[in-house]
Amino acid sequence: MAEVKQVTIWARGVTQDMEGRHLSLLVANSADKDGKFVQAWDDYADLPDRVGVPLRKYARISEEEIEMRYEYENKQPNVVIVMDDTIIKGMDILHGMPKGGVLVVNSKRSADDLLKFIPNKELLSSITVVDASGIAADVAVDFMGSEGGVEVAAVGKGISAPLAGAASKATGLLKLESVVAVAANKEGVKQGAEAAKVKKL
Amino acid sequence: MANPVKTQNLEHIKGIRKVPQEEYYVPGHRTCQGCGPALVYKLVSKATGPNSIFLGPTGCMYVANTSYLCSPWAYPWMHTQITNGGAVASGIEAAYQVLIRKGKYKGELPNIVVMAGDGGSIDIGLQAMSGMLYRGHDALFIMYDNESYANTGIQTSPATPYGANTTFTPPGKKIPEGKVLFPKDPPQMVIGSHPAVHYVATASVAYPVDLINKVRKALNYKGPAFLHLHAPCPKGWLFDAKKTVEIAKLAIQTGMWVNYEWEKGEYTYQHTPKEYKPVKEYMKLQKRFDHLTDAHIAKMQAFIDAKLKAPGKPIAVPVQGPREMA
Amino acid sequence: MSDFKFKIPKHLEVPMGAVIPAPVKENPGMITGNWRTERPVIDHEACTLCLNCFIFCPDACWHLDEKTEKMMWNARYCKGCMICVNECPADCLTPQNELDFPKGVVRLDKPF
Amino acid sequence: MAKEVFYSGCAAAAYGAKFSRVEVISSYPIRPYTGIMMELSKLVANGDLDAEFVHGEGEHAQVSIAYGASAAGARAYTGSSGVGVTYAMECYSPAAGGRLPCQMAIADRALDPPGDFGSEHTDVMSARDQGWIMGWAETPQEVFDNTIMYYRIGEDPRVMLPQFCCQDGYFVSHIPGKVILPDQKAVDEYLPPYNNPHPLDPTRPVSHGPQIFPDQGPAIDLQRAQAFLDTPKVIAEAVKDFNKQFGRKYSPFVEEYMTDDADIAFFIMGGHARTARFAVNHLRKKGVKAGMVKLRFVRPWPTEAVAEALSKFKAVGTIETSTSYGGAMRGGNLIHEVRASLYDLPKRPAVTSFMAGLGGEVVTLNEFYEMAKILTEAAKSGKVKKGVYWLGFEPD
Repeated sequence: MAEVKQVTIWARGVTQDMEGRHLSLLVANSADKDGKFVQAWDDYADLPDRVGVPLRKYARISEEEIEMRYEYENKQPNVVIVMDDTIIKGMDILHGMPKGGVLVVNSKRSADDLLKFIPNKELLSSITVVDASGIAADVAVDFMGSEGGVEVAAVGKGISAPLAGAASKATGLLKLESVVAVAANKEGVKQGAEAAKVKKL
Repeated sequence: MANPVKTQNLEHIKGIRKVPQEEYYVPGHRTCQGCGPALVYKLVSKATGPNSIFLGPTGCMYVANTSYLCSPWAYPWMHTQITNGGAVASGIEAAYQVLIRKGKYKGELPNIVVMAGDGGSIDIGLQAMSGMLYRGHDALFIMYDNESYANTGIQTSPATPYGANTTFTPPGKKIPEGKVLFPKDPPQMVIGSHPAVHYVATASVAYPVDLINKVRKALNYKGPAFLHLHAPCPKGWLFDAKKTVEIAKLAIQTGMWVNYEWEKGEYTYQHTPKEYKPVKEYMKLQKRFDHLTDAHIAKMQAFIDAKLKAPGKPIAVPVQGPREMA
Repeated sequence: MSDFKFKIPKHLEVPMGAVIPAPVKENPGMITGNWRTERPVIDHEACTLCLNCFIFCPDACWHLDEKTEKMMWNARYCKGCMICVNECPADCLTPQNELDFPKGVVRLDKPF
Repeated sequence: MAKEVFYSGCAAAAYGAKFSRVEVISSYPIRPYTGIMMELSKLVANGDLDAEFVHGEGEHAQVSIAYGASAAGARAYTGSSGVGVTYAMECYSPAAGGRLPCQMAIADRALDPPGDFGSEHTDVMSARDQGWIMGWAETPQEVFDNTIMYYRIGEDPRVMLPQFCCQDGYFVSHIPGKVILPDQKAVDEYLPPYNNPHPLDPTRPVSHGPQIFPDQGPAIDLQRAQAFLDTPKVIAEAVKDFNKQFGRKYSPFVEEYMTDDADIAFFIMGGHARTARFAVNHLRKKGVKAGMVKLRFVRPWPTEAVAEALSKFKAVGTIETSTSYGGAMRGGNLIHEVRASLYDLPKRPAVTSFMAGLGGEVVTLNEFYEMAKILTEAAKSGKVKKGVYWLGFEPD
């Protein structure tokens, strides 16, 4: 079985639910464009989401068909993307991460500032910080794509776009042009990639 | 010789300082930031005190409060199906009547409270609610109204206002206003045909002392009572979590919600503004109404104007049903 | 048939009939302090003890301490909805970003 | 003092409940079980039974009231028939999962459409997988006795499960038979008061039924499965004690009639077992070595007892009285479980099934003779031609 890259996204309930789902879709859709096998989905146990609750969204990328498709959770995330920086304080966001993982955080703060809140940072090979909220505002909340529904809003309009750009730069898993191709806010993706500061650890 | 069934007498309070500091709906539940129904639960629990049994039909206040295998209720609580809150409460009340009569339970009759959402009250739970109220059980049926099936991701219920965007009434080209129907009037349904009920009231999280006193008054009646409690829902109505109480107040100031009591046939009204603000002021703070045109809002205003002529009483409202409009 | 024997791992055990004990003061099974992006910071000098924060908090995270005559805030469970800030007539509550405080949240593995 | 009366199955059930000192009763009318509640309402109205009689607004409410009362610590009783039984379907699982041992009397009835008030087991057989104890009675006496026995079994701390106490509509429910009413004191000795270990009681608060983690689902299912594994032992004790206390001769799970040297056997439950006995008598006179095995519990299904009882025959015919449309044998339900019970045995009888007694149709002696003919053939050849015979509808 080929290695499956696990991407876990942390977001806030309701206010970031759709953008979180969009980010997982951008990761999966762009990798799909690159000819990878992919999947993107909501954490079923985190739903129904409540305003403010920490939520997980997932994506998987593989060179071969994904055999573990029906497992609820990414138990060993290689990449963790945090859409709201305060989540790093309350959650063990790196839980299960194999050594050498990548962390991407949406924050105005510095990487060093954020690392203070991450006691198991030795698992990381890098931390990338981008002020995604400064690049693209959150878009309106819309529930129509939740609970297995088809997304009505265009995918990647809000903060998911710059974060996907930053993730492309931080991980090398996704080609930037592929992310740009699948995102609604193409400028946002590019700006995110540009603005992202990658710090090797 | 049968033992008499002793009931509790709960004190009327004068102000916020007299509200018990003790919490019986304790911190630690997975309800939204700024959750109106959670605030209702807290206030009702303060009103009842610990000598109570609460029934929780399926809904937000079941799922969010017990996820997973934990509980925020310091008094006995039981899950019921969304369908049968009133019926399970009836069984519990009947059990206490006979257990006390037979001397098997020594205490006073506990306050038996059903905390049902709008779906568990006036939609799928209507039959059980009506049955409990009709049969005269000494129990309180509370409908905490957050105006949708919120737990499953905001679907329309008979309490959802006209024009609301829910995931089952999305606005579209053919149906621009989203929800087409106007809501049921829950207290009127109860008042209209339940001879055993002597007390029905509405209350809002905007006026907590009033809410607490109404819960206590309802429980002091030996027999069934019904409360309709307004509980703004930041997720379903799409407003900033900090505005829950503000929105609740605005509902009263615009006439979208009216606080009143119906006691043995007499109506009294509380918190009536000198002059009602236009409903638009209330609606514009909630993204669920974002898609509405001025014509839609005028229709809502006409509905509210008609209702405000005699809140809680049957009145012809100038609203056409979907078949009439077609 | 009689050799039907099972072993339920400890972490999957559910009490008979799914009946669990009621909590006393708090529900430690659902700590919600990690929901906050901001916390309300109180200026005790400006506080008039009107009790609005106490009565309007859906999560029962404000209490009057009788001894000190001060409002006490529950950091473990406050979700940061900011109703208290919105409803404070004395303007003695200010929201402040959670990361400005190095301590004060229980770290959890799971969001629920 | 014990006394002998002539009671219908309905009255027998009501008096069984009275002698069990039920505390909360929930009613709703539907034929043919209605008579049970009519009797109980009289007893309550006259003060002969100190119970709360709650008129539910439907069967769904009836079961909800019953399990609510059970959660509060009272012995609860309800009942229904036909579409009433299926209307309450949602409530069966919460009652069983909450381990609330209320009892529901069933006088069974065919389901709609169209309106058919005749007896058929399909109504409550549809609920057999909801976690309730379930079994049929053959006579009003057995109805009365089962009512008391079921409370004893269901309320046992090793069990704590609700019970469907079933009888055939009309045949058993409406035709009076001899019933010995025991001394109340003897019943009180046999059936201790109901004790819910975790009632809804403000002096010792608990929460009933919070949500669980998804992966705890199988664990809680398993817990219920385990309860059903422990139940047969409790049933055996309860039946033995009952026989001793009241001088009856019940077998706990399967009752055998003329089976010692039988080649063929009818496998049956409920009222038609009575006719089956006469059929066996007549067949014996004609030289046919026939016997009968009557099933007393469908849940828990007595796998070993069924296997032991049936393995000695050459051919067995299950009399179905319920439907399983599109099921493995294209007919009823019993044959599935019978065949499964026999599968692991080195020597198995040939087993077929007979669709008989559906929709209130009488199972006549002639039909039993017809079945015997088919079974005799199977006994000779060692195998059955078909898995199901729709009696009266078979081509010549």
